[in-house]
Amino acid sequence: MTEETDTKPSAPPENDSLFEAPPMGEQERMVEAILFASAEPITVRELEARMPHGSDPAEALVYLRKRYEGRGVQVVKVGDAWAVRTAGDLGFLMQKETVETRKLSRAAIETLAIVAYHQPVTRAEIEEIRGVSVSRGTVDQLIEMEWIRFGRRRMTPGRPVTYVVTQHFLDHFGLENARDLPGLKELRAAGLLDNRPPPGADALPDDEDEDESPKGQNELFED
Amino acid sequence: MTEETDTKPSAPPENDSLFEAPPMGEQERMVEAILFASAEPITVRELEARMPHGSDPAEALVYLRKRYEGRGVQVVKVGDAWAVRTAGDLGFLMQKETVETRKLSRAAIETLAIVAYHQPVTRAEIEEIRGVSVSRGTVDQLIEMEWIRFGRRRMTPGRPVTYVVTQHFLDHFGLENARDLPGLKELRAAGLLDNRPPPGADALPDDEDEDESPKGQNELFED
Amino acid sequence: MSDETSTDDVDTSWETEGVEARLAAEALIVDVDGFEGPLDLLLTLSRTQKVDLRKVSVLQLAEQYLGFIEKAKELRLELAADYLVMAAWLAFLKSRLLLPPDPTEEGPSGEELAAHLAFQLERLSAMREASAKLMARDQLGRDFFARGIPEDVTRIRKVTYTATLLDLMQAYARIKTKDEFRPFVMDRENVFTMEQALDRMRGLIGFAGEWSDLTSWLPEGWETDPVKRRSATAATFAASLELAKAGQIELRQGEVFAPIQIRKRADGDRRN
Repeated sequence: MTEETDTKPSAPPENDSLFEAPPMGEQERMVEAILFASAEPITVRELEARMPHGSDPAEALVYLRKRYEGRGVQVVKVGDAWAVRTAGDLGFLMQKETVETRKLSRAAIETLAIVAYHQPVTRAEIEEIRGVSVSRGTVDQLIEMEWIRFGRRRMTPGRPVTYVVTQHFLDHFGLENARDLPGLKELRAAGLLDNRPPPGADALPDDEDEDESPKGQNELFED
Repeated sequence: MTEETDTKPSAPPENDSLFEAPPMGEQERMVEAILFASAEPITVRELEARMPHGSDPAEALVYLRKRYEGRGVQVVKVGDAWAVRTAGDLGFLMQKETVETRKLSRAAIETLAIVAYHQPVTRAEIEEIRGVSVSRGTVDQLIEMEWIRFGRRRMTPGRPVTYVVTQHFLDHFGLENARDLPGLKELRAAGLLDNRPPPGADALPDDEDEDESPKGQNELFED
Repeated sequence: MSDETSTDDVDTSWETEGVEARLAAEALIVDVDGFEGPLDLLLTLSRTQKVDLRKVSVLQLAEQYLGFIEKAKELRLELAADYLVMAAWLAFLKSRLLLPPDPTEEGPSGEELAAHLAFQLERLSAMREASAKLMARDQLGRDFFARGIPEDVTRIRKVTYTATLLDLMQAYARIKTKDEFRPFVMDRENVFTMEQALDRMRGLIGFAGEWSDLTSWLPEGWETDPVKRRSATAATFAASLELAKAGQIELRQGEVFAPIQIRKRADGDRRN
């Protein structure tokens, strides 16, 4: 017990107090400081070991917990240990939201275009039209954006699912109906089909989905 | 004020509450949560940015600081930022598992003190005060510990860089600002912080120094 | 001012200080590296005067310093240039302080120089005390602590993707253009690759013991169509070069533009 004098050199002169636990208010302060500074939740036993002899951290915790009721931080039990945590309703303060706008990838926009022009359309058909396989992520992304959704299953062998565009898609692109999309003739008239890509343009490695497309062409130049 | 409706589309029906900041008690909780959550001091500006529009964290801080008076943890001012720290008298409870401050050389400690008391101060001035050249490593170590940083260049020939202490320094030594350095007033009154050039030296650059000096001090509290 | 104090007197004064001071004095003499420069040494020496630094006798101090340097030289200690420069300067200062001022001489008086030195010593001493006070303060992570489990702000990055109707139409146009473009891709039907030629020749080479014309190795159905024939010939020729390089066949050509002939290598062991 004498070691207490070491840790508390400024102890009051009365001998008795040397062996008495600090007042409960003081113990509460101690628990508060330890819980705050500890890198991990702390058990009552650990509190006991660190506080002056005779302390009752369990009781101090009751008071401390009460003191933090309704405050911005809470004294919470984690397993059989204790920790200080942000009050649940203030969690939003711990987040900072940044919104970033990005252009859709070429694979996604092409897939979307095919769904829009050919709906309802199966994945196999999309692949056939694009000439490359469609990655799961591309379709998922469009579904997540609520631009395409599942349509009816096709009544062909395997009953494949089809994709159609959503009302959200129509709203976004200012269309009343997917049929309003300009046809090929109009696209050509608008100059959108005039530019025939030069031979080999497909081989541009800018699209991850594309690498299968120019297989035949690549083979020409292999070895 | 009408533009507020744009940013808060999901507001409650009463128009008034749209434009009102949360009650002060609530703001106090928010400041409490944010300060508790961070190991680093947080500026009022940063609090403002994270709290709902119209909040007054500076006022909330006054209440919060009072609330924690005498508690096991304290709301302390660090430069122009705020932090929660355990009360100094409870240090004995804490496990010293935290990395002990690296043993600093006498040269480093003296250099640190000179920067703190004389800031903004040039390397030449530090050398003049210590009467010995300052090794690159000493300054590097202090910069690496984030206790000193570069201040403004001195507007004297050669435009030497100056050093000032950081917020991190204030935080480490529990100082509200550099004016609270122990014995600063006495040293100033005794003229020991004056930049007194050796007799016979050109008096001109000294005048410019005096112009600069208060500016440098302000700089500390600006950012 | 005890102007007459000589270096010897300094020594005797040390002796009268008692064992502790004598030990310190010996340390002074032996351990020059223990000082952080001449100013530090001067500050230490000034303590033997046991007076307020403001009242320190600079002349006495100069003599103490010069005495120290002399001692160090006798002991053949290496002294850094700084210490010698200071010694020279103090010798100059001493002469200024002792001699009556020469009105024709420019520059600051001995008193001014001495006052500045005293100021420097006082300032250094003050900084030493300040740094001690600073380090004696409660320190973060030693006496007081930050939150042990900081809950840092999580940055939620929300990415919205966007596209315009024009993007959509251009994408569709691109795909459709690719459709029109397909005949070019179909060209691969008229292409016989070297890989194909190699496969074909590897299968047949075992039977080619005799010299045979390269043209006889063209795949069936590729000989007539000139486009196909050209491609197949090029591929077969390239493949035969590969096989020759691999040591599996031999090649020969009688003269320029004569038919190229190939046969399996005689030793045949290299077949795979």
